[in-house]
Amino acid sequence: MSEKDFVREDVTIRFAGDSGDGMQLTGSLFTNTAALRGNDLRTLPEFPAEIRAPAGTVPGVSSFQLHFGSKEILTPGDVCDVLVVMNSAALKANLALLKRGGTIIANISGFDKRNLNLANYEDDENPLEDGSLSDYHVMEVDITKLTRESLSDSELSHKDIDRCKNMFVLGLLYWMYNRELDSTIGFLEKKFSKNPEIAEANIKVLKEGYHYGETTEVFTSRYTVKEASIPPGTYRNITGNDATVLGLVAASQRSGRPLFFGSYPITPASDVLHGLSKQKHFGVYTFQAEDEIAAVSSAIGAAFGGSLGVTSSSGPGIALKGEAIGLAVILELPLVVLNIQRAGPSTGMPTKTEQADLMQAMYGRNGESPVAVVAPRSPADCFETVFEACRISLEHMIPVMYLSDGFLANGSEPWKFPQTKDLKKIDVSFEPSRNGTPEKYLPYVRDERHVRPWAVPGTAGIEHRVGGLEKEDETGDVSYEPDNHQKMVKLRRAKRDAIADFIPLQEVDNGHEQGETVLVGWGSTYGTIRTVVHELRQEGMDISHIHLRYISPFPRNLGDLLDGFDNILVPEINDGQLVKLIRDEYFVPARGINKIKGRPFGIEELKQEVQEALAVKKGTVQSQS
Amino acid sequence: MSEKDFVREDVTIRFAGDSGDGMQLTGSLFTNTAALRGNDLRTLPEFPAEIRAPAGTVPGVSSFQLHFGSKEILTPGDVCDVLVVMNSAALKANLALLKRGGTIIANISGFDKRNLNLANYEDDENPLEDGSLSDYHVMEVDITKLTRESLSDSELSHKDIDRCKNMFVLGLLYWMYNRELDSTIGFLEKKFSKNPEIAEANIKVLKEGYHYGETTEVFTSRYTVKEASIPPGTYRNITGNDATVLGLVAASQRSGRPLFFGSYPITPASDVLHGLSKQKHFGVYTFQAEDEIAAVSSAIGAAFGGSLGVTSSSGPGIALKGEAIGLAVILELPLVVLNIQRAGPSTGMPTKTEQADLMQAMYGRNGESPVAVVAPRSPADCFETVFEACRISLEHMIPVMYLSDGFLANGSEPWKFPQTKDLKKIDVSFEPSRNGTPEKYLPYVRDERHVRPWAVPGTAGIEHRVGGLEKEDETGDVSYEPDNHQKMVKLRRAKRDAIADFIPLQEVDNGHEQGETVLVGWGSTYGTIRTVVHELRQEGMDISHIHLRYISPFPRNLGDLLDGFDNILVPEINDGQLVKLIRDEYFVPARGINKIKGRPFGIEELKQEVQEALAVKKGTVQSQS
Amino acid sequence: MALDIEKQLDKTTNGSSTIPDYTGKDFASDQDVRWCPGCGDYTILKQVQKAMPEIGVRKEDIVFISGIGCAARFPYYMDTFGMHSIHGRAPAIATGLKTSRPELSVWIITGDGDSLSIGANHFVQLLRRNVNVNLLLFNNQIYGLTKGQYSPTAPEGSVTKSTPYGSVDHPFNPLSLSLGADSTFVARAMDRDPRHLQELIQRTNKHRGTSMLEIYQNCIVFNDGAFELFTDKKSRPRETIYLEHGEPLIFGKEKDKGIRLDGLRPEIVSLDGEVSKEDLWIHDEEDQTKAWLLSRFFDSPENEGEARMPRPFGVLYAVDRPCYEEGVNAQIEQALSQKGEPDLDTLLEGPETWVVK
Amino acid sequence: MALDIEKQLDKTTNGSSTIPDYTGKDFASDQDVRWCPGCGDYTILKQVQKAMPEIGVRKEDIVFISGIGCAARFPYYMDTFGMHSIHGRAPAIATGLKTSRPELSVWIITGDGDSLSIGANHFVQLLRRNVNVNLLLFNNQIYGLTKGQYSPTAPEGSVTKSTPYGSVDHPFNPLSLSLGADSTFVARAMDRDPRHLQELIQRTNKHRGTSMLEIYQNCIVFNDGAFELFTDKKSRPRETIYLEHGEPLIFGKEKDKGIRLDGLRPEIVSLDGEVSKEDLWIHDEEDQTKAWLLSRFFDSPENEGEARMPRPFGVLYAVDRPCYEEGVNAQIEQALSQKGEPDLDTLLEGPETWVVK
Ligand SMILES: Cc1ncc(C[n+]2csc(CCOP(=O)(O)OP(=O)(O)O)c2C)c(N)n1
Ligand SMILES: Cc1ncc(C[n+]2csc(CCOP(=O)(O)OP(=O)(O)O)c2C)c(N)n1
Ligand code: SF4
Ligand code: SF4
Ligand SMILES: [Mg+2]
Ligand SMILES: [Mg+2]
Repeated sequence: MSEKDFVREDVTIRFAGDSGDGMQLTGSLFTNTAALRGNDLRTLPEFPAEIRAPAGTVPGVSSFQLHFGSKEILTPGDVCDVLVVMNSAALKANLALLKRGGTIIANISGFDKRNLNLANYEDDENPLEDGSLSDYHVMEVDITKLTRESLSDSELSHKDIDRCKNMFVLGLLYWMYNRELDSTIGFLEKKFSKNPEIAEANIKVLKEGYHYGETTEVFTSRYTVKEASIPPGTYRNITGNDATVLGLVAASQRSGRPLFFGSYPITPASDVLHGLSKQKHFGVYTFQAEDEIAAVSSAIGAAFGGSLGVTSSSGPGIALKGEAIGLAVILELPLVVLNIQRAGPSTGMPTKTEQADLMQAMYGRNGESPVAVVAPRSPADCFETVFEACRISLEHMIPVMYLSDGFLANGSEPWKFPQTKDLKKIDVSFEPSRNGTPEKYLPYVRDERHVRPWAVPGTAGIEHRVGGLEKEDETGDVSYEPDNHQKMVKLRRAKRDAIADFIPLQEVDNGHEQGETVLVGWGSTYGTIRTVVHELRQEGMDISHIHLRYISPFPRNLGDLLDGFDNILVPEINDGQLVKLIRDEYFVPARGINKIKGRPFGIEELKQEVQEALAVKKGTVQSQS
Repeated sequence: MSEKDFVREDVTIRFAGDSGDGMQLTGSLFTNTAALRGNDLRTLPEFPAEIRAPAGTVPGVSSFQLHFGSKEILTPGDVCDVLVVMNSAALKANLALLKRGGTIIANISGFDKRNLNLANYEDDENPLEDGSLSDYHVMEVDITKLTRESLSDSELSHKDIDRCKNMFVLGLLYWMYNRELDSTIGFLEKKFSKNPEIAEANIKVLKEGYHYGETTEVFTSRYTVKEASIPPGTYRNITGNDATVLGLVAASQRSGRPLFFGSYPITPASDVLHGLSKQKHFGVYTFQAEDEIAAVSSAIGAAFGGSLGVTSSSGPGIALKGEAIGLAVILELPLVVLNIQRAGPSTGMPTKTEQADLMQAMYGRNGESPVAVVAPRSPADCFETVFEACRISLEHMIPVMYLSDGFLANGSEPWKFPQTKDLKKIDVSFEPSRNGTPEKYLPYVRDERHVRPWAVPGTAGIEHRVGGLEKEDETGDVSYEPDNHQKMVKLRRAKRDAIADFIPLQEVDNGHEQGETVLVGWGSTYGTIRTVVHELRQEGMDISHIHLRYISPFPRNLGDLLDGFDNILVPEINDGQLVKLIRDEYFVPARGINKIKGRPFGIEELKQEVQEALAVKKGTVQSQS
Repeated sequence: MALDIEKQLDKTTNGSSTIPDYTGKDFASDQDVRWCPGCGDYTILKQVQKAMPEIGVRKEDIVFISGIGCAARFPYYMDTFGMHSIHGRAPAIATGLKTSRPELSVWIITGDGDSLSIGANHFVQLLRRNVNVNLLLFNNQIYGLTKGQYSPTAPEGSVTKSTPYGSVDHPFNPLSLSLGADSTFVARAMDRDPRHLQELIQRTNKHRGTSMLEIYQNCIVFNDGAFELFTDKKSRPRETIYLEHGEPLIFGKEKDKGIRLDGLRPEIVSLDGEVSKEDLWIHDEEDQTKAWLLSRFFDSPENEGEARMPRPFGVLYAVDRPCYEEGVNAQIEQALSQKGEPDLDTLLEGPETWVVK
Repeated sequence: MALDIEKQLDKTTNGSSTIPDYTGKDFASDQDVRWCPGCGDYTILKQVQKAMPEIGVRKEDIVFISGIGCAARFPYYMDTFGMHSIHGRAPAIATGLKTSRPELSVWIITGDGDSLSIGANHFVQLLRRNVNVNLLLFNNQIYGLTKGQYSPTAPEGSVTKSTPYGSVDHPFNPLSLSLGADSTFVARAMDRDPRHLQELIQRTNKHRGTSMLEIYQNCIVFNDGAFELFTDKKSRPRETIYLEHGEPLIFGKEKDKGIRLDGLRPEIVSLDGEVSKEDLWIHDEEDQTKAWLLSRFFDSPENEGEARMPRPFGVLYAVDRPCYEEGVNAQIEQALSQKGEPDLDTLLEGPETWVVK
């Protein structure tokens, strides 16, 4: 048969089906194959909202999106080229994400009456038949039937046989994208080593799927996505929350401080607790507290004892921690607070992403209580950023807020993971014991960075008391003395600001050090902004990209960098927060570009916003009101 | 005997003694007499820190400062002209607050060995004898002895006799300042009507004190402070916390909504709870909750039921309320949150004042959760401002943060109190019942101000569910739909911003509508800033004063006003908070003047800071960093 | 003044004051129910909806308040007033509502994490204050909504997402905790016995004061079978005992086992004629000591041996004590009658004034 | 890894591992004590300082953690490590410290508001987890530091700053609440009986697990005489009973009264020969039911009548149960022995990698 072969620079495939259809596995297997083939890629799973909805219904749909290519891939893709739907609910839930002219691979047995009803289609409405999909390239395959046929002479139960459906799809797609089956076969053999007939069945169906593409007329085109030019090295795939877990363990190892992790479950932060609770052999303490207040308090107690005290939550839980974080600020103990942000306000949309907790991180406490704030830019970057959070906290005896979000938490990318030896050493030392010295021990004497010593229980001769009341400079005794209070407030701030001397200068991610326009971003918008700037530059626009990891304090050179641009645009997934900090700190007419839809910017979306923003005369919109 | 009589424009007297010496009473009696005589005045009591310290010691000292005059009096005075000390601890604790050349009236029996030791003076160090007070005009009186003598033939116990000491001082001061004794005598007769001999004794000693001034050589000068030109009317004296209590009751009465007050005690907010718990006959519910979270939650529950829900606390307690306030934001229920600020961070200095919770009020919650923020400027102004807080909250279905502080809470001033009929009517109406109507009730349909109806239980036909999850526009059903979320975020903000159309335009408190320099203040700094601007203008400086009651949203015309000045200076008792909001909102190079000493600006202090700030070239300090 | 809201509500449209004769369906809202198929919450919802017509209160006077959790979605499915609030705070919200609106019928829906973890403080304070609300505690010994971490009622050694090596916390005994907090009504039911559940919902509603009804609820996805021992036909007769006020403690397939008190020590006896019903422990809902002993019938299912006590279901304890909101409103009435109609002007004027001319 | 901190601490300067022979004075810090003259806190401080040399722990290994309140100022006055933290959170802070540093002797100092109002959740969770710390609850039935509002232990009708008409809340019974929370050690003492207090501080320290010692403490300024009935020489013999393990329950001026159990009902009998000591209730610290009954000896002082039970002082309940921090550290050791020395590189590498050339 004649078939056309096309080359594509990048492709986005979205696997969608019922929670039971194994789409997450299918997606990750394709991901691994693509990775092994040397593609760059990004993935984003989308689970049904917190609780499991009835099979076949729209709320029950689970999807996995993979964007892979021969060029640099920085986002899971706004829209997909290929949409695999195992049932009609999956189509309904995902059609909007398929680009016009895109391909739909539909499992027709998922479009029978029962399934159509479950998906709330009108009686005798069937999208496969009523032409409503005319804008798309629809390929109907009776995957269920074909799977059963291929396993007709197997001993397996119907349930087990149907479980193999997803391998058929995978095989089919491997054919479409010219992939080898071996790594997947290897995986299946390993996974089902206990019961080989299951392995066999899956492998058989996988191959059937591949041959089906080859032999049937239905599929006439194949696509090749060449390997990307990725820096050589050993890679693994990793999600943001997993990278956070590894970063914390690494920081504990490199600092020699046991990790004490006090947390209370909350979406989308819980996986960090789950991940760390498996690392006990690294001496990791995980404490599932009764609430967020106890969680952060236990971490403070552990930090007082000399551990690396970490607590994690998401927006609403962080709101509850404010008072205790203030205690850590005045005690001047190390404390790392992870906020895996989600859409707010209040309970908001727990499974949706947002960047709207930055102001809370900066100011969500009573009184003047300065903390450091850092934010990761990609799933893999969570590792280095949380490591930095720990380093700053331990070396500067200050609480550090780490702002990840749901998009990073569950998204994944290839990671050229480091070797232990390449990791910075975090140097912490305890106040030594001092017996016999008559004079009073002074726990609040500072070094040139304004940092006080870490004086832990068990150390003879330095017994002392700390507390939430204002303390006298040096002695740490309670003091209501007016000038002392002002001095201490300034000192705590100076200590925070001095961190700027111990973090890298800000680099321009892409574009010139100065010019017409700069996009200043933070956190999970990195991939989108980078892509947009890249494309706009190719279109000849004078635009640069600055992406902040360190938000409090800002890098020393940020002000000068910003002064080098006429237009400063700040895209955020919130109603304008970083832009406020920048306008206030540097008195530059930065303007916000804001989407608050519980999901990342689309590339086209942001591109347009930037163009519109630049169309408006600057001066006219200097006021944010 | 010859005596000189001087006229003074204003005088500041500080009464200081042991907690047991009745200095608070003495001070308030002089206050009333001065008020009756038509002086303008301000007072500020200073109690020992939270718990009662041993008698005779410095921590046990209690003071009361009164500033009265024939001119406009706006502060209790930075330093005092006359310092009354009943014992040596009182002198030690207060000398710093006496102006050079000021008068000390010392009760010498409070300077015996025992008392000097209790006050931690070195052995045989006695300030009355070692010439260390040579810069002051010291008048030694053996008040204890004289009091006992004058009551030598009374039946009273020694304890009761010594209790009259303070009346001797009062009498003496009445002589010095040419005051009549009658109102005080009247008060004593009323207060001790139950046991006349006590009344008699106090009155006798009061007169003795007066005569002592007349007859002895020691006191040669008397002072007259003429009456001030105060708007005619009926006045009373009131503290900030009392005014807050009255304002809440008034708002409840004028809105017809029962007041439900959920609170957990904390310094310096507790008196509001105490005051309201006496107003049960106004249908006021006071609920002392188990913690601040329960306190605000109970108020939300009551508001859902149709009451005026109010909660109060101070900094650390407000930090705990953040999550629940966010719930009220998304539910769009009325809620008034009182923050009687104190010095932070953390527990900080509970008995000291500060303005450092403004950013927490604006941003201390997860997600985008806009609230309204108002702040009173003086003890009496607490009444009108908290009334406004209730009006805005009830009429706009939004949480309102009210930022008072310790300085206002305990300070007092004469108040030309309003008549009920002069008070605005707060108009609230509930969604009416609607039986039989088939179509779904829509609790989140809005009026032109973006305000949704108050639909309370007990109303037939409008049963509905609300919650902390994002809600669909109009229906209020749970929605994760991206565009809906953005719409709702914008709507909640628009509703907050629209309040600007229902508050007065900003007035310039003093000075021209435009010019060289403006001081922009908020809250308890009013008196000081007004005095400073007044004096600087007299010295010929082109300077104006804008004082904000409405901080979120700002009055519509604030931006234009600010544009009219070359220098915008923002004095605050914090490390710079309102200044951030202004720089961000209006993109004007506002600069902060900040003291963080747990006490108000001194007038001279602020004057200097202003002059120094103006000496610096503007541009050079545009960056806050 | 509480009532004054009532006055303002235009009740006329309700026509006569008689309660419409509702059916369970009238209490189903228009929202589709979103629990996992087979979740125990469904039966509980059904029974509560079924119970509503019986309690003789108008729809509009009923309010369901919940915190956060699977259980806490409950109010969305009831066609009454409702609030799906924040995690753990429902008791505090309900206290504010009930105190200011005592005429309403207020129900709290909460899970074992919501009420015994983050909300445990509000939970015990509510019980001690004895606010007249009904609290239904859906105990599934797991955090369902957040996908399966152990909860404060999970048995020691529970292997969950957050405890791969097994939990080491000793769990709460919710009924003992309630008694320790001076609760006036303590009862237990289970999703798998709807008839009995229905009965207890009625009892819960009738009790004046905070009624604490623990409901064993199966989380089919993250903790399936947690209560199988008590719900499974085979084991159930031996492992459960149903309490009836004034009746002897009898259980077993053939109702052949009884419980007798030897001093303070309960013991299982077989009713083979040797011992007669008269010798048995007679259930007395008003005896707090007995209620305490019953709450301690809590051996972990694993613990075998014939001495093992069956798990009690029904009302362990029910006594009358003044309710918080009654006391508060009484004080307001009292103040009114003592001080008479309040006059704002007098209040504003205060104790002492002077006139400036 | 917990111990690894120990290793890092340069203990050598301590010389030999023997404990220096301290006196009470060695535990007084340089801060002047700032309670009201006559406050019950002074005696408690004195007894705790006196107790320290007995417990056989080095100063530097002792940590006092408190919340906020008058009582909570306590750590400032102890020359050990200490933290005056935030209101109600001491138990959570102590849990973090003790879990990660099990070798330390950790003491929690808290008030009735701190632990039973804002901190009640952490309080009950601590008891259930049975973290091996000592908790001293200074109960003065008032909020002292904030100048006199009623607390959750204040009797109904308390007239205070926040309840001019008298409180309407039913108070907690702290010992019943503790038992309800599955506490393993429940005891009561009072400031006015220093000898007995000293004894109980020692017991508290010896118990493995969370030791809950309630101490009746007189707030002379805002709630003077709250416990007079139990401290006043005249009424004390009749109104108090001191518990001794294995001893019969006897009280009264002439030790002429005893308590007997009639089934579940305790009754007061006079030891006039009629009844002999053998018939009396023998105190058994390990009997939870008896402990519960004793915790219910809680009649309000007003309640007259000879049936009134005396208030028990001493150890009501003390049993052994695994401690939370032991379990946690055991799992860490176990994981280490199972998985062997952790290798960060293996962890970073993860399950699957590929090489790009
Ligand atoms: C302040 C806060 N913390 C944590 C969460 C996350 N969370 C939601 S429900 C829940 C526990 C649910 O368990 P349970 O109360 O037993 O209810 P179930 O889901 O089992 O019915 C948690 C931890 C939250 N929503 N808010
Ligand atoms: C978060 C917070 N809320 C409230 C307060 C105010 N506060 C301090 S101590 C206290 C209660 C003290 O009572 P208790 O715990 O019984 O201690 P006591 O003073 O009686 O010894 C309160 C309400 C605070 N400091 N922090
Ligand atoms: S997770 Fe468990 S409790 Fe939640 S809905 Fe599903 S089955 Fe029910
Ligand atoms: S207020 Fe009461 S508890 Fe506090 S120190 Fe004074 S007497 Fe002691
Ligand atoms: Mg649960
Ligand atoms: Mg107390």
